[in-house]
Amino acid sequence: MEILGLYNYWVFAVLLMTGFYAVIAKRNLVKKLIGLSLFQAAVFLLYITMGKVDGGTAPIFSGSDTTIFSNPLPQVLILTAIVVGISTTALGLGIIVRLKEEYGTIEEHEIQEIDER
Amino acid sequence: MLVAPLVILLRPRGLAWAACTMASLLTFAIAIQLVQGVLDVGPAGYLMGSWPAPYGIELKVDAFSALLLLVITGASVFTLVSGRESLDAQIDAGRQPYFYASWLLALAGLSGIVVAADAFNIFVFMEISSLASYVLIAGGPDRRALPSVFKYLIMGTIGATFYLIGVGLIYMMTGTLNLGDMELRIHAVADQRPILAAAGFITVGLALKAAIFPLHVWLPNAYTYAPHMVTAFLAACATKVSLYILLRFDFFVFQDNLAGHAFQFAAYLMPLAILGILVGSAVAMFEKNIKRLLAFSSIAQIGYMMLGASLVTVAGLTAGIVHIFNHALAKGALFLAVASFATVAAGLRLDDLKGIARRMPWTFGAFVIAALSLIGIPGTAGFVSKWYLISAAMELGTAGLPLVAVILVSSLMAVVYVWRIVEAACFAEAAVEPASPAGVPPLLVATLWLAAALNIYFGLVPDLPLTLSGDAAAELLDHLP
Amino acid sequence: MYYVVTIATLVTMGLALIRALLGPSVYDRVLAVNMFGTKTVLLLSVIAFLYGRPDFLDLALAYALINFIGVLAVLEFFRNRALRRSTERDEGL
Amino acid sequence: MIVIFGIFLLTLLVITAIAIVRTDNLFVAVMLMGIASLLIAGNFFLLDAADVALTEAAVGAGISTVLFLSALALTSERERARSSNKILSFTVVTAAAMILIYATFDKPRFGDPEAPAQTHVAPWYLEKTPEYIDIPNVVTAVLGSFRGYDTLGEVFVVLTAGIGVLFLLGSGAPLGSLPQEQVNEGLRHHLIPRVIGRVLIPFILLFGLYVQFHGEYGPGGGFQAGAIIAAGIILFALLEGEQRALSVLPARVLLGLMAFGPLLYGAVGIAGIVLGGNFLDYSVLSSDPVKGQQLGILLIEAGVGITVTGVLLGIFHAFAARGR
Amino acid sequence: MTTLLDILSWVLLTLGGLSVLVGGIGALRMPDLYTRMHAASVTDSMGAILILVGIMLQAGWSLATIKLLAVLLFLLLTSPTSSNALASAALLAGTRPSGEQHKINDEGEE
Repeated sequence: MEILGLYNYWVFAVLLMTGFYAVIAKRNLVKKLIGLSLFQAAVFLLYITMGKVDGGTAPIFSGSDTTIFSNPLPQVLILTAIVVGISTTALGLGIIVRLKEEYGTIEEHEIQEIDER
Repeated sequence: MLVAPLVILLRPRGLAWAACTMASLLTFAIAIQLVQGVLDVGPAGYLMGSWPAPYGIELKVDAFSALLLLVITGASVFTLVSGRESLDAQIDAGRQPYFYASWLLALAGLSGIVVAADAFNIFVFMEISSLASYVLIAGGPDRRALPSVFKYLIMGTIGATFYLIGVGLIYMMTGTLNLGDMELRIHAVADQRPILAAAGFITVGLALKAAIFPLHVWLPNAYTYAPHMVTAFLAACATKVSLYILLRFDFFVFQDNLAGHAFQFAAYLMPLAILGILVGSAVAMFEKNIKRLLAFSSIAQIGYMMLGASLVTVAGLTAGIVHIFNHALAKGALFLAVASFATVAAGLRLDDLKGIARRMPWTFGAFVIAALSLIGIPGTAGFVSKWYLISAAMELGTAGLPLVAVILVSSLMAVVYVWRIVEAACFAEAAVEPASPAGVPPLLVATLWLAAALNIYFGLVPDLPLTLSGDAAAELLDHLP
Repeated sequence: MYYVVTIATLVTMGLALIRALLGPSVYDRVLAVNMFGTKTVLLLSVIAFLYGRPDFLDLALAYALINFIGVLAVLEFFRNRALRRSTERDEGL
Repeated sequence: MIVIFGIFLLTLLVITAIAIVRTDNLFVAVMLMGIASLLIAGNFFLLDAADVALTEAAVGAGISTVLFLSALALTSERERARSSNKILSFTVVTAAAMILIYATFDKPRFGDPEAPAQTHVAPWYLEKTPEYIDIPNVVTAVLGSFRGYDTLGEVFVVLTAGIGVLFLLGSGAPLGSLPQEQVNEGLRHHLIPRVIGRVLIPFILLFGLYVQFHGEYGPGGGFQAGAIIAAGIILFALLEGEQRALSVLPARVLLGLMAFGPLLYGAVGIAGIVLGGNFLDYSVLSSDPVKGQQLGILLIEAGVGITVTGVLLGIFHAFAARGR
Repeated sequence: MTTLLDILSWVLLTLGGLSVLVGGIGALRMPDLYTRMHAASVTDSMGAILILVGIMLQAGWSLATIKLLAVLLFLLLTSPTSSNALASAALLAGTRPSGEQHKINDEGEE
């Protein structure tokens, strides 16, 4: 079980880095943004994972007492963070659309070439 | 009790310039009052929703945050008061309410960061301010603003997410988000691997946002293509606020808990700071566009602040923090001057500025004063911080001499790049007579001169920022063993 | 008994994912996504009971809804694309 | 057993993530992103985070797919360029992953009830919520009251994004040149979806309101409700065409909603001060502190819901309007 | 009575699980889009009915049952609708039902 207990964290690491790879290596702007979403989603996973308590259940009282509850605080933080994430994505997409209109492309290096001309 | 109105105030309505300026003025007034309060009675706290500290969210104002607050709100007031015409020219009327709303949100975010005493709250406000500043920069008239703002968005989000990871790891190990509480509880788990990783993530993430040398690539373009007033505002405070969080975390939370932290901090950051100073200045010497030139000079100036901090002594930190204040003054004034050049000149390349001094002597005078302050000529504000920086370096004995040399060399470089502007403006023949004969708005010239005068004033009477920074440095370091 | 259903659903999710990865056409992928969504709804309902928290069925409901909207959005996207292609072709003539 | 399910889901997630990065078709990437989002949401559910699972599904699988698709419709769906400096990026990423994995070994075991995160602040919330606020959903209590200031910040983030997108897309030359009437009819010629959709929309809106006001008792709350209601209206726009949706809810109203939400939230906060408490202190709103807290949470959740609906719809229309 | 209900619900659940699984295998193994769609959508509905009714029997009369009913209704309304819309979209775009003369790729081109 020790290894299984760390599995969530490893997935977090792999997911984080997959997203990060997309952000730094891809040249397509939409792809970068998708990578960024993935990158943020990995962090959400980290927070929620740390809030889990063995044998616990969601922190919503449901009549029957004496149950163990998982930690509500990380969940609150992640609710906020998800909202922040979608806001960033929306703004990024807005910029991409404008870029496409101005430059006719959404490839980073093509934009650079156009600028240098 | 004063902080709450500060936050409520920043509620956006479909505001135009006037409402925005009023709100800024009000926050500025509150900031001044807060500074008074801090000077008189020391740090003040405020409990949101009356919940006790580690459970609810606490706001806290001490000397460091008060100083930053002053800088932020001051910059906002200055740029807004003077910037009406410039902004009118650069942003079409239909979009102005959105623009000013974003401006207020950026202001709210930045001031929210400096007063927050809760790690996650800092993240939320960091996102407000950065999203708002993306919008502000994207308002630039040049289409090249868009790719640069996209780059900024990507980098900024990565930085913020790194910060979030770091906070998460710390939370995992300590169970708290309140900075004060965190400092106490982190001791028990110090030097465990997650905490080390957290320190790394937070430092890298914030360094990204603060544009510390190798992570600065987003900054020059973003500053160059933003509307002039936005550049003036953001240059005066945006990166400084990230620097503020960085210092706060590194000194407040990690400093006395991680073994060898002081040494590591100095070892990693000092070379970066020095490189930043040298490279920033060197690139600035060869830049052709005046805004880009000033942006690279900003990178060098951030290097100074880091250099001061990386000495990890009270004197060094004081110097670094004073430099935050003074640089804001100088850069703010410089970009205001640039904005007024822009109303007359055809472009902002050095070639376009030829002979500008003869056409607008007053504006150019103010520009020169601010530039002198940037270089660090005695009698200006820049001199004070450089002097403190040098004396802090001298404290180290012979080891400090190379640092002094770096500072002097880079000041010489600053002389060079400022001279290039002056030369172009005063002595070169006016290239082509530009088409727009419109005069500079008087309000702009007035505020510009006020800013320049402040540069001199704080150069001669540097008590206020010095006291605040001294307090701040002492606060940050009194946890040292 | 819930376990059997859960495992079956999970395996099916895996199969749908493989279909989504293989393609070959976009429609296959949309189909797979749709299937995936339905399976998630079932999975959630079952797990809600497995946990003994039937009040979480709200989630399943929300998922079903979101899934539907997602698929329709995709269709609208196709339609737009087809329209754009045809206009481009018309202009080309 | 549940742990095994979780691991299975996570493994699928990793496969999906890698596929997302590898595909060069952006449309496919967006589709896979939807799957990944569902997987993450499923995982959140397994990890006892019902509220978060609801949000992630509504946002990740619903709204963000719609937004990405609208943006793709305006740009191009093919990724033309190959990745740049692959090897360098790969090395950096692998190194960072190694550091992260290295850092995991001192972490508290997964689900450990003795971990610091579980023992320091969190139990206080669980203990005190019945006493001070007395609503079953602790997440809502923490969100609304104990950390209400964060939520205020969150509302402002959403607002900023809304303002930003409107600012960016509010002017400039539109892109495509599609025949007007064809664009406006939406999916109207698809008879079956249209009929079913019309039946469903009222239920969706009703369900959104239920989530909004049931948030104190079950999973849900302002943000989720806002996203669901917005999704319902987006569905209407998809079925009946942009124009019809805009005529039902004009852009002006949306802008009003966007501004009204934070105003309501702030007003509740100021009311706290006026009545003698601190900012966002709801216990003074009513003679009984517990009642006051409940009232305050209800009001601010309404504020959040209104803002989110307004902003998401505003963004959607801004993108959709560009298509013409 | 309870045992009877239990057995019945188990049978339903198992059958549901099976049909879901069959649907998954079908969606993976069938030769072209339309057969895949057939496999997926039909078993989807069937599996959903079986599983949800199975759970309903377990839940007894409560709010949960009503919610389950709502979920079921929802699935029954939306799932065929989206399949139908998808199929018509694919047909309009020019995918042929069988024979595989036209292979279309992700671009929708032949």
